[in-house]
Amino acid sequence: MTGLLDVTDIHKSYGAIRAVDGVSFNVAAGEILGVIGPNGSGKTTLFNTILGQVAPSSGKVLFEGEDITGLPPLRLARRGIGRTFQSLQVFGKLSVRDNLIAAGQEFLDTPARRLFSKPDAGLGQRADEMIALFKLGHVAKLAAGSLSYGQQKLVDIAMAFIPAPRLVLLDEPCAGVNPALIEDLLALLLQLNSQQGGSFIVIEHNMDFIMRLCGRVMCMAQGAILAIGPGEAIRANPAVLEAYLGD
Amino acid sequence: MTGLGKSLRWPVLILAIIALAVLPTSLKSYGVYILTLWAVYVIAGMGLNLTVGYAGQISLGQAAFLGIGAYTAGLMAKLGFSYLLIVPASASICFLVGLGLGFPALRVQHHYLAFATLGFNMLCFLVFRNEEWLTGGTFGMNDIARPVLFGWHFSRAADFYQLTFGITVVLAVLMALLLRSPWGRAFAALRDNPIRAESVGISTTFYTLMAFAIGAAYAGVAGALFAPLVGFIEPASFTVTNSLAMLLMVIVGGQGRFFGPALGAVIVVLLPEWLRFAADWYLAVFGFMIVVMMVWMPGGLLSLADRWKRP
Amino acid sequence: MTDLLQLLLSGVSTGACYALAALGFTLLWQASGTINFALGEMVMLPAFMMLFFLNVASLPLAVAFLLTLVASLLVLGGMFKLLVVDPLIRHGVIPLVIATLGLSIGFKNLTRVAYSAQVFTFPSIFPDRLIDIFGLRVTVAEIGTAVLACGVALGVQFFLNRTLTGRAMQAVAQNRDAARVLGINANRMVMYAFLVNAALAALTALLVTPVYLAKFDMGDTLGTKAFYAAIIGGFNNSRGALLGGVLVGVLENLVGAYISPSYKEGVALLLFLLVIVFMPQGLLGKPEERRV
Amino acid sequence: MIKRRTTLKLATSALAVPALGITGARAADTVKMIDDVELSGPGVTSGSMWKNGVDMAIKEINAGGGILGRQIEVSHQDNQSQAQIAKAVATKAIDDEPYVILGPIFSGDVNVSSAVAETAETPMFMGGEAANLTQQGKKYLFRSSLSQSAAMPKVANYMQKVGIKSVVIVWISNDFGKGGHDTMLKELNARGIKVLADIPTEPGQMDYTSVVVNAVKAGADAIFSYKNEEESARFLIALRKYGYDKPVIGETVLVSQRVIELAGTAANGARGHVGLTVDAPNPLVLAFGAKFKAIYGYASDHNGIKGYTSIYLIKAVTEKLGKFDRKALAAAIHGGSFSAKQYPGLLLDVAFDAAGDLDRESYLVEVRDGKQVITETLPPLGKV
Repeated sequence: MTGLLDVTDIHKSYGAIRAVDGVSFNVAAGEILGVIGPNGSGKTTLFNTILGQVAPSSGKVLFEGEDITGLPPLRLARRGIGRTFQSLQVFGKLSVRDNLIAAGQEFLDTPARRLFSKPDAGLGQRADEMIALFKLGHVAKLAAGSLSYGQQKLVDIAMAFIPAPRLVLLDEPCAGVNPALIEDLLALLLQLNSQQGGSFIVIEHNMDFIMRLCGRVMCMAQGAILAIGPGEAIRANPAVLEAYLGD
Repeated sequence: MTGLGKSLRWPVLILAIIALAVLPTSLKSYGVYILTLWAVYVIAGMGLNLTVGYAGQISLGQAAFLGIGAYTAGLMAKLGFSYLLIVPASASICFLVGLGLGFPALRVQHHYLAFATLGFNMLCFLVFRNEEWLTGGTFGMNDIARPVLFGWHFSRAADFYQLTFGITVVLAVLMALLLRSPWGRAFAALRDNPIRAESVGISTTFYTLMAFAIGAAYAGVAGALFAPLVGFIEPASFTVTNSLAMLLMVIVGGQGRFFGPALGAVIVVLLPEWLRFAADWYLAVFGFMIVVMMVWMPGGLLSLADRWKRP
Repeated sequence: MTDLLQLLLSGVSTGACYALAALGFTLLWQASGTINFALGEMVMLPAFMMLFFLNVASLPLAVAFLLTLVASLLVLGGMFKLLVVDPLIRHGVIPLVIATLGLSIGFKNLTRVAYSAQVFTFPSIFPDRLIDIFGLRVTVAEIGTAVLACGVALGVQFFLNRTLTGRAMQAVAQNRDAARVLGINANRMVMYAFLVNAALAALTALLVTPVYLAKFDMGDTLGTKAFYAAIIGGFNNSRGALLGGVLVGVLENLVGAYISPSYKEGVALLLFLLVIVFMPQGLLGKPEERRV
Repeated sequence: MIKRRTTLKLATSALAVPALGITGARAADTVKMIDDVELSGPGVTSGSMWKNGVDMAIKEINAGGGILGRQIEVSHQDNQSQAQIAKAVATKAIDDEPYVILGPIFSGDVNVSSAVAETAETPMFMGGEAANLTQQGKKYLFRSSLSQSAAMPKVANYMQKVGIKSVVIVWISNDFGKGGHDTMLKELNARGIKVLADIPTEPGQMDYTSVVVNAVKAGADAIFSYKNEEESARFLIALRKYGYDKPVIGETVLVSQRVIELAGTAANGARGHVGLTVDAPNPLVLAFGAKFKAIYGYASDHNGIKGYTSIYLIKAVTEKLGKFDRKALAAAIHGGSFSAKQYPGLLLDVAFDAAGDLDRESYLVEVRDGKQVITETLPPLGKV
């Protein structure tokens, strides 16, 4: 089956440790796939191999039918794959608005044309829309590094969506975020998914969040896929329960 | 920033530029000379500030570019080229060499990059000194004439100062435009978080090379002015010590702040002159003042403004 | 053949001096990430302290050395860490680099004003004797310096790897937070590194100055060469400093004798640049993890 | 906003301060001299000696009533051994309208400063030794010592006389060494003495083994060594270690008291030509040397004597003229000769040619048992 993203038999070992051990799955256009699993089950390593941070030991990753295995992050970004980070990753000294413009400007024009284009690279309006969407208006002119953890997290997520990527990988979007904000975040992501039509892969420990956001959920344990399917089925799966309880 | 402050910004800046442009008519030749030297260092410092302050790459090789620019200008002046060609040539050669120096920066980061650029500067010094056929070797190049542009001779100290200051202002405006452009934002992104930059499509390779090359080109222009200003160039003016002095300029002024190099150059060029009253002790005082200044305000002098704003 | 051996031998001895100065540099880097541009001045200063005790106070060399050692531990160890490094280290590498640069200018000119810009002789701890081994001529001082330098480098290595304090220091260098969890007083370990560095500086001064002569700017060349040595050998390895120093010393001699005296330094520089670009961890160092 | 205003305020006060310093009033009963000299950077060793010599002479002269009844007021300005700063210092000096400018010593610094002095028609008494400095037709530039172009022929003559047919030149890669090397090469070629190896060394070089190996391998009759003090000493030590037994010949520095002190027994046997030495067999010079050592705690080298005699030369000529007149001063020195008998502070008789080069007697010296021994006194070249 050919989807938006086809991952086939990915292996990644560090010495004797098999961090990812034969993972295959696919993501359809517009789908939101959740990834769960205990700590050390290989979720983040899987992300890193897909995102070009580390090269897989073997296996193949196809995006829109083209082989993107091991491509560096820059090339993946240019092909329309965005991401957020587990730890805080914003441009600390730039304002929130500039963070958002920076996240989108490289997808327009050639470098030479960008040099002579308007300071906001024509992205001002788009950035302002995102700022409104993420309710960041009151901090838009402040340096991103000076914001609270949760606010920076929102900036990070908004940045990933600025260029309207066709696939976004979100690494624990809820971690460290104020519970009051999580509801907002959920609504936001669903809205973005229906508006922009991109596909998401979301790593998250917050079960409730994952179940409400994702159509399908994949559970990993010890580098392999334990189960994949609709959320309710995964929640009821005895192997998944055991993996979590046994952890 | 208050509304009043904002509305005053442009008039104050323009008044200051006019004052700096006409002031030398009331100064004696020493004042004019020191002021011209200051302007030359401001140009080189602006370039270094782009590389270090805005793009976050450490460079300890700016004096080598100043030297390359100065030798290019000296040689071309001897061969009778017009100054209209000399400045772009110095800038372009430095731009290209800067691109070359940017390549190690792609492989190594931070302190290693500092060392690589330091090594580059030392190699340049050896070349300046040893390749006598080209550079005049230890004895350098003497009698470098002041420029003639459109039949106008810039040989008088005040005229040459105004030419230099004019070029400084033009380059400052260009720098401001660059920093306001999407490129400026990309440089800052590269400095703040190169990994995140890559993930949003900002090519660290491209912008790192550009940060080095443009920074070097500024030093090239500074060199092309340095040569006719002093009228003489020798390898001793382009050692690592001078590179360190230029870095000092940028850091003490305030890295990543637009007016940092202008203030930093005041410290490096003029502070030792003011300290001359301390006679023998003046350089020792200068050295320890730098230490105290850094410990007190690691963000540079201009970071004081932030402290006042947010007490 | 004799010439070649002669060149190698004296290169090793000179390199050992570079290595001694480089050792302190790598130590500070490992312990706290400090890049010290006042490296050469930290050897020059103890040399002039000793000269002061010897000539002005007319003390014997051993006493002069001990007093210098104490002064050195206080000023170059404790005060340097507390007054300069501690306030600056959290602001990143550059402000500290600039501050040590200021220190270098300050120390150098202080010495110049206090002690004049002239060159001074310095007593050697080794007898002034020449040994002739099958046509190979070496002085006792050369052999002594090389042996002592190797001994000190290996001693530092032993201290870091085999003693409890040493290992604690390394743990702090590798991961300060983890070390803290293990109950190691990180700050104290870093202080130890600064004290060892200061002691090394005094020892280096004692060994190098008789050969190199005491002058306020003696740190310029010494500092630069030690710097090459530290990078080439490996920033985070004490044996690396030794290898780097010896390589620089020997290379300079070989290039000077057989290739080009005017680019003698150029070749060490080239090696330095190649190492930085292609194996930045140095010849013996461990690669540093890039933080993501 | 504060940011910008602070910058501007600082920048404008930056201009005001040096400008004010320039227009200070001066008392009419003093005569102003400004010393543009290397007090930091690589030239400081020579520069501080020069400064001491200048200070010593001025103190003596002021104590004795000054020049034509006016006290000398000197201001020493460090040029950091960098041409761009030397030019700043010279420019500042000219704004101050001094009677004369003293220094600099390094040729690059002299080059830029003398151009400034020339335009302002202010006499400049420099310590530079490079041959080319006085060959640019400057009217206000004077030497305070024999130039390399006056000293090297004497050394080359000596080599020829003792039958040296081939030589190795070892020189230091700074402007001092390079100048000596270039001049010497010319003189050796003119006399048919072959140069078998030509070896530059680095300032601050630690290990001279490679130099010694190549110098010995060349198999020449002698080594000509032209380096600064500590480098000369290290080289002599390395030569002795290697067991080199042919003559080592130098000029001024190699056989100076300082090098003998630094090199210890390794200096024995070194020979050379000395233009100015505190050990010259001349009561005036010896008295100077003793006094210098008593004041500063170490022996003067030729730079100390250069600074000292420059001041006395200025005094001598000014008093002869009977007025303070820069142009007349410069004109009177050109082609003039001045005897130490008449003006004791000159230490030695001295004569100037039209270019501002001076000529005076000099010595051949050999180091024996750690002492400079003068083997021959050479008369002035007598071209003046």
